[in-house]
Amino acid sequence: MANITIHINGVPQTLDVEPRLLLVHLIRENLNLTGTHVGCDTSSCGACTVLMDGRSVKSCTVYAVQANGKEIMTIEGLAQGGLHPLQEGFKEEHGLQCGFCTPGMIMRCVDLLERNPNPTEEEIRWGISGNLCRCTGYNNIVKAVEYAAKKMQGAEVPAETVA
Amino acid sequence: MFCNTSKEIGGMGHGLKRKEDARFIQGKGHYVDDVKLPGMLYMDIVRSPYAYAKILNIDATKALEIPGVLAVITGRDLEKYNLHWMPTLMSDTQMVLPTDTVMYYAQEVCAVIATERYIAADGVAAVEVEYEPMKPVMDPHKALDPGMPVLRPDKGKTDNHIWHWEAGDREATDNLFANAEVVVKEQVYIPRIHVASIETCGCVADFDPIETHLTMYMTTQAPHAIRTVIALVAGHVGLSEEKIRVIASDIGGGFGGKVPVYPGYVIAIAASVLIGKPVKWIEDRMENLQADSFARDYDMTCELAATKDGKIQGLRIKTLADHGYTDAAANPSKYPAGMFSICTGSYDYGIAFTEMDAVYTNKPPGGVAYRCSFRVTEAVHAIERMVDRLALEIGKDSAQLRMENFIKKEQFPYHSPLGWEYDSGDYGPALQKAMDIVDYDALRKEQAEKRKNGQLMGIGICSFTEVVGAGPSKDFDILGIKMFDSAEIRVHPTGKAIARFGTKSQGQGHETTYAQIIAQELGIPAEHIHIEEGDTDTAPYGLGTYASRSTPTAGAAAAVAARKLRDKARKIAAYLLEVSEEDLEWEVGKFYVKGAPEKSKTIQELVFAAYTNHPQGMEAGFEATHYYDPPNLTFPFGSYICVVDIDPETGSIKIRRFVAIDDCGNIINPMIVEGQIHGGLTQGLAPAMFEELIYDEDGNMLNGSFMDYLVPTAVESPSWETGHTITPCPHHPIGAKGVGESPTVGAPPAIANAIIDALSHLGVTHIDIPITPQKVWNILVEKGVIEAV
Amino acid sequence: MIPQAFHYEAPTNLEGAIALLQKYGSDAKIMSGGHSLIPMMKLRLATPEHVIDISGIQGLEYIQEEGGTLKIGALTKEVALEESSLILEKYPLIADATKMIADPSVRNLATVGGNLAHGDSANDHPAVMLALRATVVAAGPNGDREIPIDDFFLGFFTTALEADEILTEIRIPIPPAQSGGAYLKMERKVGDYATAAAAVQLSLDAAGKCAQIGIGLTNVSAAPMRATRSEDLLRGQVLTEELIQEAAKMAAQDCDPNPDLRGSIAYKRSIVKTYTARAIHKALERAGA
Amino acid sequence: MTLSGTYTVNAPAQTIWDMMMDPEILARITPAITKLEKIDDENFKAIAEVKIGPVGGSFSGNLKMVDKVQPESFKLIIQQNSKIGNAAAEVNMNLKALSDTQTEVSFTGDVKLSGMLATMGGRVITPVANMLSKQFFEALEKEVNG
Repeated sequence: MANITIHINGVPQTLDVEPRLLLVHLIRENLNLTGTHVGCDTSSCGACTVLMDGRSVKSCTVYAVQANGKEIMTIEGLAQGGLHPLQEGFKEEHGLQCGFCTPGMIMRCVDLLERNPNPTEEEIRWGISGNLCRCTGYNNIVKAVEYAAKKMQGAEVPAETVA
Repeated sequence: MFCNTSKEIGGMGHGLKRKEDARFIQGKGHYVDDVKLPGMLYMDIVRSPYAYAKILNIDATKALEIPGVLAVITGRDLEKYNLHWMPTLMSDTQMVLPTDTVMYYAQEVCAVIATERYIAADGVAAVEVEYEPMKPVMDPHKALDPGMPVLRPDKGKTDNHIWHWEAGDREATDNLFANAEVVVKEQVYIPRIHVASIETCGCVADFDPIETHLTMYMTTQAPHAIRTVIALVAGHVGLSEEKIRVIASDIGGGFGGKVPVYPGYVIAIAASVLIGKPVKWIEDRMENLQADSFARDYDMTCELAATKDGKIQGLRIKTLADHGYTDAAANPSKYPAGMFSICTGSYDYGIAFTEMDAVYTNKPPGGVAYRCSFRVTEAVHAIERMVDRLALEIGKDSAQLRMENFIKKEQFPYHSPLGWEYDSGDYGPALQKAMDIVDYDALRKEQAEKRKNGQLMGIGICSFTEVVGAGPSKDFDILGIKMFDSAEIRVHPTGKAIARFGTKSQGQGHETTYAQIIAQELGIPAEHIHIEEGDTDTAPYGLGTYASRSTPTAGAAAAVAARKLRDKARKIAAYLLEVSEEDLEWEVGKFYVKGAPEKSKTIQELVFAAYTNHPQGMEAGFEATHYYDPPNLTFPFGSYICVVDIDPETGSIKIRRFVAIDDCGNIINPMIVEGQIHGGLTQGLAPAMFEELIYDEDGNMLNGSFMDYLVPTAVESPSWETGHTITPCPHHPIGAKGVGESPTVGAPPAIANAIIDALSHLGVTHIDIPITPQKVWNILVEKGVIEAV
Repeated sequence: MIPQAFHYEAPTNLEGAIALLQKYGSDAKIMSGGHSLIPMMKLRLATPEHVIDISGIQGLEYIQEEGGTLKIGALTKEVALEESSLILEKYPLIADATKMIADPSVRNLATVGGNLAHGDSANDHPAVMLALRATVVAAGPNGDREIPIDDFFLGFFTTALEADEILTEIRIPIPPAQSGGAYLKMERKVGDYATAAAAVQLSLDAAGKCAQIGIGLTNVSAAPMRATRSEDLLRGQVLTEELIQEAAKMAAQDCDPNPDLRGSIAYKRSIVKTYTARAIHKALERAGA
Repeated sequence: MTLSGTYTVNAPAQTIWDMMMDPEILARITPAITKLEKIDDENFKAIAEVKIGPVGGSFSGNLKMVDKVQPESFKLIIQQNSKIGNAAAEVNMNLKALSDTQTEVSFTGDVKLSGMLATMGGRVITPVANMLSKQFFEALEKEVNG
């Protein structure tokens, strides 16, 4: 057993864990934050993406002990007094269907926009290339990220209504 | 687009934002692996490293020595309760756990039950199984050869033939082909693929030994059917249907893969019954790809007969279907080949014949749809490839050939030579619209120019006709259960409603679209209509969500149930307004007196009255249920155009543009319809260029993880361009047809046709999907375009 | 997929890590980002008794030019290379390759040292470092030693690192003026190992001749390989189209790919030929030719 | 998967034959094999350890030596099982005397893998096999030169 301290969504947690415990299982099972999902086990799909010290990582391929002393943010910690612009963008632009890849996809995009606040469509597509979505065909995920990028730069984004 | 309600009501035609999204974007979706019950145990499965082997011995000693491992369950254990075999949806039989022989790579061999997930995995690693490998039957073409092992002697079989099926007029077709001016022929193989929803399969079986009651939390597209199957499998050990509750909460994608009953579910139930505690089983991705139901795997010999100037006259297709070691397809009972006979397509000709033989091999069972209505993808691929092949043969433009042969608008309802009655269609405008958007003529000119200097570009068209919405009860059943679907609406006194359905959304947005249908019919704002699915204790019986059937069946049930309520509201309005029912007019949300619109009652007032002031003799309350039995299937259609550029040195394929024009009848929510099309297109791209389950001759699956089973990312997916035409369904209460699978059906032939078109001047007439750069490169070498080093 | 249990240690300095390696020998595995090791452990293809996590060792994350050398600390994350303006401006070959490694989230944790020390010819940095004529620094019980990159990759998954050594730094000669590099990778989809890839780094002299050239190839040999015959053909020459094609063909002949799900031998050789030629062209363009 | 290899060893065929018939020496020169335990003239119990970089596996199973034509050829039938999959191989070993002091040792074989080895091993199997062949001949030469 290893004793680790992790700041999870801003709250420090000290736990004894087996060294082989994967970060995703620590998050889902020890901490009951089930918004982070497991989709592939081979770091191919990105459903398990969380932020570690602000950077997106695939928590199925990180041991919990590697997160010792680090800040972890999961989808549950993203909304701060209202939805994050990315959460809003995914809803407004229909960037999700079954919702299973969505938390990982959103967390990946938080990192993407942090580093590149105004990405082109191509940059968004490459930026989310480690996250698989089986439902949306990605078109609307691209739009959702564009929506959030605009919003985060202070622009008013008119909600598109189709009628 | 039809839209006559206000934005506040949000009926048909509004691009309402989805009600379900709030929880998904905040990580509050509730998927099966999120279920955590007190005392819950974990199950993990030992799987076979061989495709065909005798099990000589299972030694669980070392596994049972691991602290926390509670039990190892084998086929012999289940045999004691007669739970080692179960029926498939196609009335075949499938092992739950083997007692003596494993029939495919990664088949379940035994299950380890432990207190923790990690300990269960250690237990699996510690179980020692001794096998005697046998030479497996892997090639379906050789499955019927003399001397091949007979895989299912338990079924009284003397060879590996499962069934023969045919449709159409063999003699007339043979005569036509014997005398036709032009006959084109291709061998078209649609490989084995996997739905690979991002959420794998799994369950929590929670058996309460005191109440002898089972609660089954699971990720299933058909909760009621599953409950019935469990009762059929385990009724004899006390699990009768009233003691089973299936709860399907949020589902992380289904696409057909979550229709079947997998052995893991039954083992988990058995484990929970034996131990008396809840048991969780969640597959990992490798198990999911290696052992869950496959899709496709049809090898089709396709022929088209025509006149020299391009009038299509007849179609003949002979298919070999590889079903693995058991036929566990999820087809309606009377349709072993699903709706494959839609293969005559969008074209007007009177003669066709198709026949199919299904065989057993040592591969995983299945034959699920992969986002397609029961084998329509295979059918559309066959006809759409052959139309292009004919165009090439006679030197006619493939768009023009299609235009000339389309069934005309005035011919609907159209009786197809293989027995379908197409409800409505207008094919020309859809293709024309797609051609206008891509500027088809300019592309053809560009192509001609580029060919002069060795550049490779291609334009591919697919004008498909789908058949969805199974289905009418006289023809459609699964295990004898008719394929109706249901809706139950309860409007509360304050005018807010809950509605429950026998279907189960896996991302299609039912919580929004069903609310919109009811809003449309009753005038209650969609935001005040709560939709619930997936709990068999509360929802009315239905066959579930697959084959684009939710809107055609349950969507119709919602409209009809709402109309029953509107009839009741009319009676109440007549009573309150003291006029006869005939004197009342309905306008979305209220009844008013003809000629005196100021005398009116809103739906909210009428609902309130149903609980507080209803006419004497009328039943109180405001509830209705409807089980909808569709009079016919629905026939969505569309035309897709794909433009590709190919690197003549490497064979790399770039999709430059892809335009999809869909017609799914009246549209409930245009935003959701467009989203369904985007997703379906990427799932059409996937088998066209990337996905295939690959086995070696010994039966090992060679690409059983996402590292090698190539699900497209945002980079491989082009930016899809969509559009629509609207030809309402004449028999559906709201004129809708179902849309989720059209793009999966239409995209592969459009892409394949584009790539083949790019190479057609070299003499290429067909390439099987997935069309990879390596395949294209092989052709370029073979045709002398490039030289191998 | 759950790894087998193991003991975990996270030394905070190099000496501590080396001491642990000495103590556990071949029962131990070094882990930095973990993106090569953890997937294998989850599949239980790798079952080390001890995992020594060196990611907490300070001072091994840097990208800096010093003297005539670009020094990259072994624990430098791929993302740091991707975002380094120095790399973007002066080392396009590294920039090209880095953004083709796995995917952005993996690059946030994966390290350049790990990518090399794994000794996998399918990884992207080995070919890059071969082309750049790099040297790696290994720290062991007796201090540091420099290993020329040509001597580093010994075979499949096998490097010149001793069981008690840790790769600490990569040293790359700063390219002279009129240098350029490029990495071209064929992959089945984003994030995949290369079907084949070519790394080219070259410098031109005042007369416009190719003064120096390095060509590395990815995933077409058991150990990462240099196309030395092709380099020799081009060095000292004006790079005509004919010569480039000949050199590319040589690279294709000299590599030794395996047939697998990524393609046949002939196909992989052909990709090597095409991409080597194209990478030379791109490198030339970047060298200002 | 097929394997093959040819190598010329500076020793008479009979010497090499005798070495290969000695389970202890055979275990020493056959890469990965750590132990060969004779059951009878044809059958052996075999234990193998394969370790390549981070990847490793412990195997156990049988080795059968048949069709012996002294000192020219024999056939090995190997079945090895492990937690990550099983391997079955049939290898034909040929000793061709080039002179009194030189022998060409060659083998051809067919290996069948199953389980995880087959699924995940595609990329690594051929290089591993080549490496093992190389090690075999190196070890053989070392043994000969003693």
